Amino acid sequence: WDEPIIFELSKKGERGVLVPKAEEEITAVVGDGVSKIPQHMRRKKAANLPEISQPRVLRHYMRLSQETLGADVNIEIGQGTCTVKYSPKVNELLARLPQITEVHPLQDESTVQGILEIMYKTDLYMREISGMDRFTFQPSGGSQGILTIASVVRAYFEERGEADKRDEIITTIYSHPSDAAAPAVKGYKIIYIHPDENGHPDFEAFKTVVSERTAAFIVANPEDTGVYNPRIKEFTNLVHEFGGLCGYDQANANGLLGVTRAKEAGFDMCFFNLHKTFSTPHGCGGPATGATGVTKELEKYLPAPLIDYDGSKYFLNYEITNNPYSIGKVRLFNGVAPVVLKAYAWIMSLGSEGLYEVAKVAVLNNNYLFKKLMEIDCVDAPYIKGKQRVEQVRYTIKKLTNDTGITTGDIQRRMMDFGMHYWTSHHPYYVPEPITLEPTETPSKEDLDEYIETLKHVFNEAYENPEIIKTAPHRSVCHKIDESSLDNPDEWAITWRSYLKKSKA
Amino acid sequence: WDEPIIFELSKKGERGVLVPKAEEEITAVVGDGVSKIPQHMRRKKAANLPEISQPRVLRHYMRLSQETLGADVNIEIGQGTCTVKYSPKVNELLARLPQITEVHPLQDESTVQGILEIMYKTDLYMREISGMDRFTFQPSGGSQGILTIASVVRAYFEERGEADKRDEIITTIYSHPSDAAAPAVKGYKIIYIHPDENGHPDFEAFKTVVSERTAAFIVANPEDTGVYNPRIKEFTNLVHEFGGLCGYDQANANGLLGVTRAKEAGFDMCFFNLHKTFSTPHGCGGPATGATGVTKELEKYLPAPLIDYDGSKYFLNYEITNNPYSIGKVRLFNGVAPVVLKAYAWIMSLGSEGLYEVAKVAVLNNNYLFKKLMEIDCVDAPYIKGKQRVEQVRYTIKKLTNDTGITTGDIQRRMMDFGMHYWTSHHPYYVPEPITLEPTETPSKEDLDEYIETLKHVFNEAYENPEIIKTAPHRSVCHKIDESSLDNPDEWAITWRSYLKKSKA
Amino acid sequence: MAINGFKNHPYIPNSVPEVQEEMLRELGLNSLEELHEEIPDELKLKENMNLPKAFKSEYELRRHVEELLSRNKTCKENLNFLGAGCWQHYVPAICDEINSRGEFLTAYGGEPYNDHGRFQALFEYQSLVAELVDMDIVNVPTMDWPQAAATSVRMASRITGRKEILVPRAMDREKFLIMKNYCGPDLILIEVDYDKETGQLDLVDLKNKISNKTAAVYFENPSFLGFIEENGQKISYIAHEMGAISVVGVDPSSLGVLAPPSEYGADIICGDLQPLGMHMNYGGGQSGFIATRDEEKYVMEFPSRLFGIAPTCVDGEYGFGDVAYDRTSFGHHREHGKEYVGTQSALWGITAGVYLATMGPKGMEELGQTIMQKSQYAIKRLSEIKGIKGSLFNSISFKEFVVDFNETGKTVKEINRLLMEKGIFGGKDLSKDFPEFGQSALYCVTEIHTKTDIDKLVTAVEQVINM
Amino acid sequence: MAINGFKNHPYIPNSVPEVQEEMLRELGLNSLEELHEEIPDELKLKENMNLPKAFKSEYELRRHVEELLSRNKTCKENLNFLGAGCWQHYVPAICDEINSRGEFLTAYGGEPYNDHGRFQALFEYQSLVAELVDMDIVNVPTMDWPQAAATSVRMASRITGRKEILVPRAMDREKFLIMKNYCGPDLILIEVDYDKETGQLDLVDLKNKISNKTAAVYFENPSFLGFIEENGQKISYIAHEMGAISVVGVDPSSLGVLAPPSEYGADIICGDLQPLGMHMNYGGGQSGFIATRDEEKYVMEFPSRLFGIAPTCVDGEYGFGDVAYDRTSFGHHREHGKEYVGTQSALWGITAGVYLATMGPKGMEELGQTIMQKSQYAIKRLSEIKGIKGSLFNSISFKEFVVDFNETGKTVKEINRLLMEKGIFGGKDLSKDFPEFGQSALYCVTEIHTKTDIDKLVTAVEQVINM
Repeated sequence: WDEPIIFELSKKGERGVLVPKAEEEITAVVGDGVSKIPQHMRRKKAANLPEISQPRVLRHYMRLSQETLGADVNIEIGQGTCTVKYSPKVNELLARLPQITEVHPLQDESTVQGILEIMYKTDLYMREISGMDRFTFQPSGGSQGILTIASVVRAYFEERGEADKRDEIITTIYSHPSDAAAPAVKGYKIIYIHPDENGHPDFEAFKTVVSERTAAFIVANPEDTGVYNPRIKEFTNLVHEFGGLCGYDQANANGLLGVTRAKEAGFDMCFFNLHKTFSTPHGCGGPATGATGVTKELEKYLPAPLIDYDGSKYFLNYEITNNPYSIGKVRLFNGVAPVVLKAYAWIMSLGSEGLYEVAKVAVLNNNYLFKKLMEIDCVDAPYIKGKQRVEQVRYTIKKLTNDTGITTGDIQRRMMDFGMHYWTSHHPYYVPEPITLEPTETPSKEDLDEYIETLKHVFNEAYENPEIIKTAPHRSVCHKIDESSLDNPDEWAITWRSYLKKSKA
Repeated sequence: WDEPIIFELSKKGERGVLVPKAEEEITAVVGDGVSKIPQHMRRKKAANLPEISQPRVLRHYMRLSQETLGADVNIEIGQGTCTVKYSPKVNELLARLPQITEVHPLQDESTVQGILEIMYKTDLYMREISGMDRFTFQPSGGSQGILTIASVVRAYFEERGEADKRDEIITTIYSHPSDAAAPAVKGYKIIYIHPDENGHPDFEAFKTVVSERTAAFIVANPEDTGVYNPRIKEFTNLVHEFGGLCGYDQANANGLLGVTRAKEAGFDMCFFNLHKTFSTPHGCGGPATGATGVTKELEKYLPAPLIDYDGSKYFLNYEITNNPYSIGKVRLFNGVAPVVLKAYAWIMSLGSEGLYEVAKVAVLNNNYLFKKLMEIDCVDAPYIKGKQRVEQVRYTIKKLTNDTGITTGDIQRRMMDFGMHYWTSHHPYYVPEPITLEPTETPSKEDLDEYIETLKHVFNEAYENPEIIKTAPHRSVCHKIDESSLDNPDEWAITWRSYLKKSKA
Repeated sequence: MAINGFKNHPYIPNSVPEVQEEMLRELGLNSLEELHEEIPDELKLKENMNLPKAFKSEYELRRHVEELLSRNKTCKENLNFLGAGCWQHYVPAICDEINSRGEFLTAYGGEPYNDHGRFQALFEYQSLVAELVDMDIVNVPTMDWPQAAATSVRMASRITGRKEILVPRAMDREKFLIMKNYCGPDLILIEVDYDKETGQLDLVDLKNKISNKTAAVYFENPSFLGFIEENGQKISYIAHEMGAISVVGVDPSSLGVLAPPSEYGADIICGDLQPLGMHMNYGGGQSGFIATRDEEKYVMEFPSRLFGIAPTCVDGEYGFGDVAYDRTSFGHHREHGKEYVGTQSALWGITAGVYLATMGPKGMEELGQTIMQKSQYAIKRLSEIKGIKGSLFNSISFKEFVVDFNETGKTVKEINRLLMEKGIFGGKDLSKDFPEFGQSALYCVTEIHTKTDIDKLVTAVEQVINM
Repeated sequence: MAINGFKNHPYIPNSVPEVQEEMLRELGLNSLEELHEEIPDELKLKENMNLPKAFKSEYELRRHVEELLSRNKTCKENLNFLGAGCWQHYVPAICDEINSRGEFLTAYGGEPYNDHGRFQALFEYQSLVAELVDMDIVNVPTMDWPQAAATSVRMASRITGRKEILVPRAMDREKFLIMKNYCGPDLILIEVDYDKETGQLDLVDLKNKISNKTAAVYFENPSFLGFIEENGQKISYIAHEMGAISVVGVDPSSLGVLAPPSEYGADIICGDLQPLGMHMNYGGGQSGFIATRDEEKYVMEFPSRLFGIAPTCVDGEYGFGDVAYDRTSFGHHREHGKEYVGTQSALWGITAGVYLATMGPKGMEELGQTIMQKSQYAIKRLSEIKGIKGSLFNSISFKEFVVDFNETGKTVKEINRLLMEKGIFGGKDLSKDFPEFGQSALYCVTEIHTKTDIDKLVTAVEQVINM
């Protein structure tokens, strides 16, 4: 498809859908309704929205959807750290029932017992999976989960009168950028721990920074490298010795389900991205849920309400958090209920044995991929040589770049020609010319092999026909983009109206 | 995508979905259930179905769907006679409600009042649209509608004791092939009327064949050429004079809604394809409905039951057809209810003014396209030069073939490279090198212009770069097919197992 | 009086008056009324048709239809035991996902290039059903099972040049009527009696009625009354002895556990795909299939489209196309082709393919076993009720069975009315079609019924017969 | 004790034991237990987690969840007048069609090449909302309106270098708490009182509280209590005079008839997309947007992703990409970027785009008008009931309004309970958050309410207050 921008489809007079009008009897009673708007508050010129018939709007978005490489159509391996797995269709059907879509969040509790039970039970399951004592589903993304954790940290120390003193949060460079950025919003100074030669957070360096100023240690484990820090308990113990709290970034806990838990590793808090580990679809980037769990001691700081059961009915509990130190609220109402519903259905379709199988197969798939890729001459992966990774690996193709000048970004574009995702890394690139791959439990061995063969083919091209890579993509939806305008205020165009102004100028 | 055949995806042990098992208590009572099957009636070897995980099955069919050019993604002009128009999404949502999908056809009438009312009302509307007196929705396709008409014809003459004598049915060469083929199944001899120089069925020829042997005249008007026969009343009158019946093929009535009706033209019966004129989606070729209407006199011959209303409730009426001459039944239960529901919703979204607008715009679009294409040197359309067509036109590009050797079949393949449908004609090709185009009311002027420009471009290629057309398609899902095996019993392969056998041999 | 149109309608881009004027100008016309000039005035309507006013918004339309549909009671809110040609099975979510994809939903008659996916999906459906029935040829689906059966026996008639068709007396009356209408006037259906004890086809009567005029013997497995027809091999043998063709109708949901008819001599197999992933849809989910061996004499008698796989000019690439297109009425021969072809139920074919690919061999086997266990359990429990025979016949049932209420002194009609008040849809009343059974009903139990559901039925039946 | 896995699970292709063995062999391992060797034994679980048994079939799972959900009562079966941040509007079918397309539903972080469609759809959403609010910059959506408002005032704080934010006292308490948590500890929210008669922001109080420490004045239109804030221009003027930024929160469903805040001085506009095509989803349909002028100082303060259009190496082809990526926490600066970015609610952004493209200018205008007429009608009819004031304030309402029940002698809680028995969900009880109103409730009337619905409410209210 060579689909225009939607404004280019506009034809004066066309309608996409008709809107109900007030009945004549109503008009007879109240008039046209809009004359009562104070003149200066009335819209003078209709919004410059396009005018398009319904079949054309549909065709436009159908085509755009076909130009989007969702997990439903694609072998998802190339989105390391994102845990893009199969989102079962039955869960979608359930989440589209009017008993969830047509429910208002402020309805009386007696009219929402179904969804409250689902949220309550999911809380119980999350507790078992993590060892924490209470979850909130308000945070509607992983980063908001981290913000919630950072907010709880602050509340905890406010109650203790230590909020001003405890102004540091420690994380690692291979944890997610939001583990630093979200606490920074809450006013924390961020201290990074770099890896030691094995890729583990450097414990010696850690010891030098943990202090009475440490509010919390927030970390992923395994980190983006797929390396698990086996000494994690020593880290959390040390923080606790100094009176700090420990928050576990389990956005991606896919390799650990039923194998190990936040509690045993000494964490006071953790969060799970239901849209990663628990299979709810990513929706191009949300809506989502960063289910956040805490120990009993920290429960009172959570945003209200929590969901509870009194033996006969489920209810919104405002009591537990009814104290001046509760963080109040992080998102309207009680989060994204359909996402919780889908995660509930997923758990119920797997049980503890299935979750364990998920973790084992995710790790099996990853180590299989790891082994096969390491057999390729130009691929390497820093740290713990010869040992296992958990659910993902950050590779480097520095050798290929040195040999050919082709960068990981070039390879990325070329992979699109084969309909494959391929992700490099968060910035900055601590690992040079990185690739981050995470197969999850969804691909079959054949899928893994196909992905490996494609990578090999492209690496080979880099040596034998580098031009085809430099000018890639050739068979994707569009060709190589000139990104120069995107950082130039005089040229960037974030909306069509802005594009028209600037391209005319 | 380069998607394998589904059997190639099989991996022993994989499951796509789990099936409920009998509870242990049941097994305790009845055992394994299958041991009771007489040994020789028990399946010995599991069916050789593929074993595939759910995500892979989904990915497979998602990809195949993307390789299918439905009306939702495509400008539908090139499927003349098929009336491929917009199928509103709201109607789909309605038809997916459990109040229709989860209803059994043998439920007590009191539990299906909703769908009965919809079917009854749709019958009333069809009566108004056609002038007939009663419709049945049992026929589940246009051809089954014709079969129903032919069956009614036979029943009518059986009651009159004339069944043996009345053994001829007259149709025209530009009516749908089923207008001949379905009556032939009912034992009728088919007599064709050819067009006169204007493309109208030749009245002089007609007069010579109508006789006491004429059971019925079954015809489309306009025919595939888009030419309307203005003397139609003379034709039907003549048949009536000889005691025959007249059946109107209104599968495609899109250009006539609210403009003219079967009744006024003297027909005793007609049928509408709800999946054409009334917008229900074609579903790759059904399920569908060929709503068949008859005059009061013929009502008693219809298949049972009819749907009626007694003033307080809707019910299945078996009385009217409770006579030895009723044709009994043509399809299980009462046809394809969701299709009737969608047609009902479509009518209710348009009303009489909307249906009239549909017809007028369909004819406007067609005549606009007609005029623009006739301006192209190599395009012609036989018959009534300079006059209007109704909803479609059968063109010829004989000149182009003479000039370049490129046939309409070649052009068809090349059009696929531009993501466009293009249909030639039913067989045999009475019009040489035919193209049959029907824009309906759905395309905008821009869509029509785009289609015209694409045709022009390809015609131009035929003169300037014929090779690219002969070897087309180049950018479609697959390349030019070697069709030679398809008519060879030693090579054709209608199933994968058969393909494996023959390709090994 | 003038006729009005509906301007600026969302479904009709060119209902915008300014655009219409522009296009009319291009045609040299002044108004829409000047279109249709070929239609004589006396045939033209002079005013708008008398139809209800259109809803002026999608919202109002939807609310209206939803309100109407809310008057239907579903088999989800109620407990349903109706079968008899339309069966309540579980439809995996993936089936609905695929058949509601706009591309499949709105495709029609494209060519093997732009509709490659449609061709492949239907070719795969053919291939999957072929494995289930163990035959090499399967057609693009017909309307329903009766249509498939009617065409099957017409095929047999053309192959043998004979005109008589033997069918079981114990078959669905609706199906019989459809076949009768479709086969008439030239083919004659002759009914073969059943054994009163077992319900099985009466082989003596069969032998009496078969002759060298017999084109085909048609029978079903499981039978309409639900039991396994055990004499398939014998029936086929009798047919073949007389030069007739053995046509077997089959419920595909049984084929995970029952032998495919090809193992007991069937030459043509037909049946309904509805159990394979189609909702009941008030009868809108039916879809018939026909299967034969890969022999030219059979293949050339199919009226249906048959999609075949074929090479393309690129090595190793698959293409698809119509096999022996000219057999069909779409070919050059029109009414001299085989019967006729047209829009039938392709989307259900694709869906059945998705279903079979998802279920796999193991799923179909388990399905069959579950159904047999649950229906046997229901028969057993119902039989425990005084006055009720859980199964009228002593043959083994698959998923349906005839419950004999004669000794309760109540009619099935009464019983069903009382059950309905308890939220249960009882089995199909057989008293009209099979008066010889007295008050009996055809019950259907599938994998969707839990033990609790069956127990609920049993309790309710016990209550209502004692009311 | 060993931990068991779930073999041959449909969601996990490689749960097939034979495949696992093959892959383990490749790794030189003997069993799955040998994976996770990097995790110390003392951290490992020794037995299966204590969770309910998995459902052994999709059917049982579905039946279970449907049974649970059936305990919810919907706003379709009942008549709903709750709004207060989540509103019941009509969702055109096309919105659901597009956002349930598997490709959009399951896409995530692809690049502008393979996810060209995602980028374009979100760029178009930005562009469409931009027209509605008449601004040049709109972001990829945030979680909800409060998040958008919180980020807007943080942007204002960074731009001005100031720390105080003025907000209306008459705002949603939930929103206030979210903003407070997000802005703390460094930003302070200061509440500005409202006029007791009109509910409008008290300009005197505003002038008293504004100072050169004020980073932003935040207000809403329509206000949380539903009326049109008429002094937008004056408020912005007061803010600008003091060097503060004017931030306006807006309900986009009003913008077909109300002036966009950019016309009365707003520098940053924020709001919720939920009215534009999202179902209520028990609160799961929220999605926040932020809009500004195209000035570098604003653009560079967005934490969100901003998709821009860009040329490709093929002439005339559109490509897309991230504008000023390095501002975000995904860029090189991490916590020194602007706040943070992550998964928020992109699918609702795409949906809002579909909604606006479908509605068009005319649709949005009619929507606004219909809502105003219907809500005015409801106010008028309610006011006719003795003891009830249809609107506590004498300002003009858009779709919500405060109904004053004080003179009925009944609490809102009682009234709502009685209404619920009649199948009506009454408005949000304001007695806790706005004790000064006594027994008042916030009612919401939209285009989905027919005259009959409103009349039904009026009749029911009259009945219950006299019970």
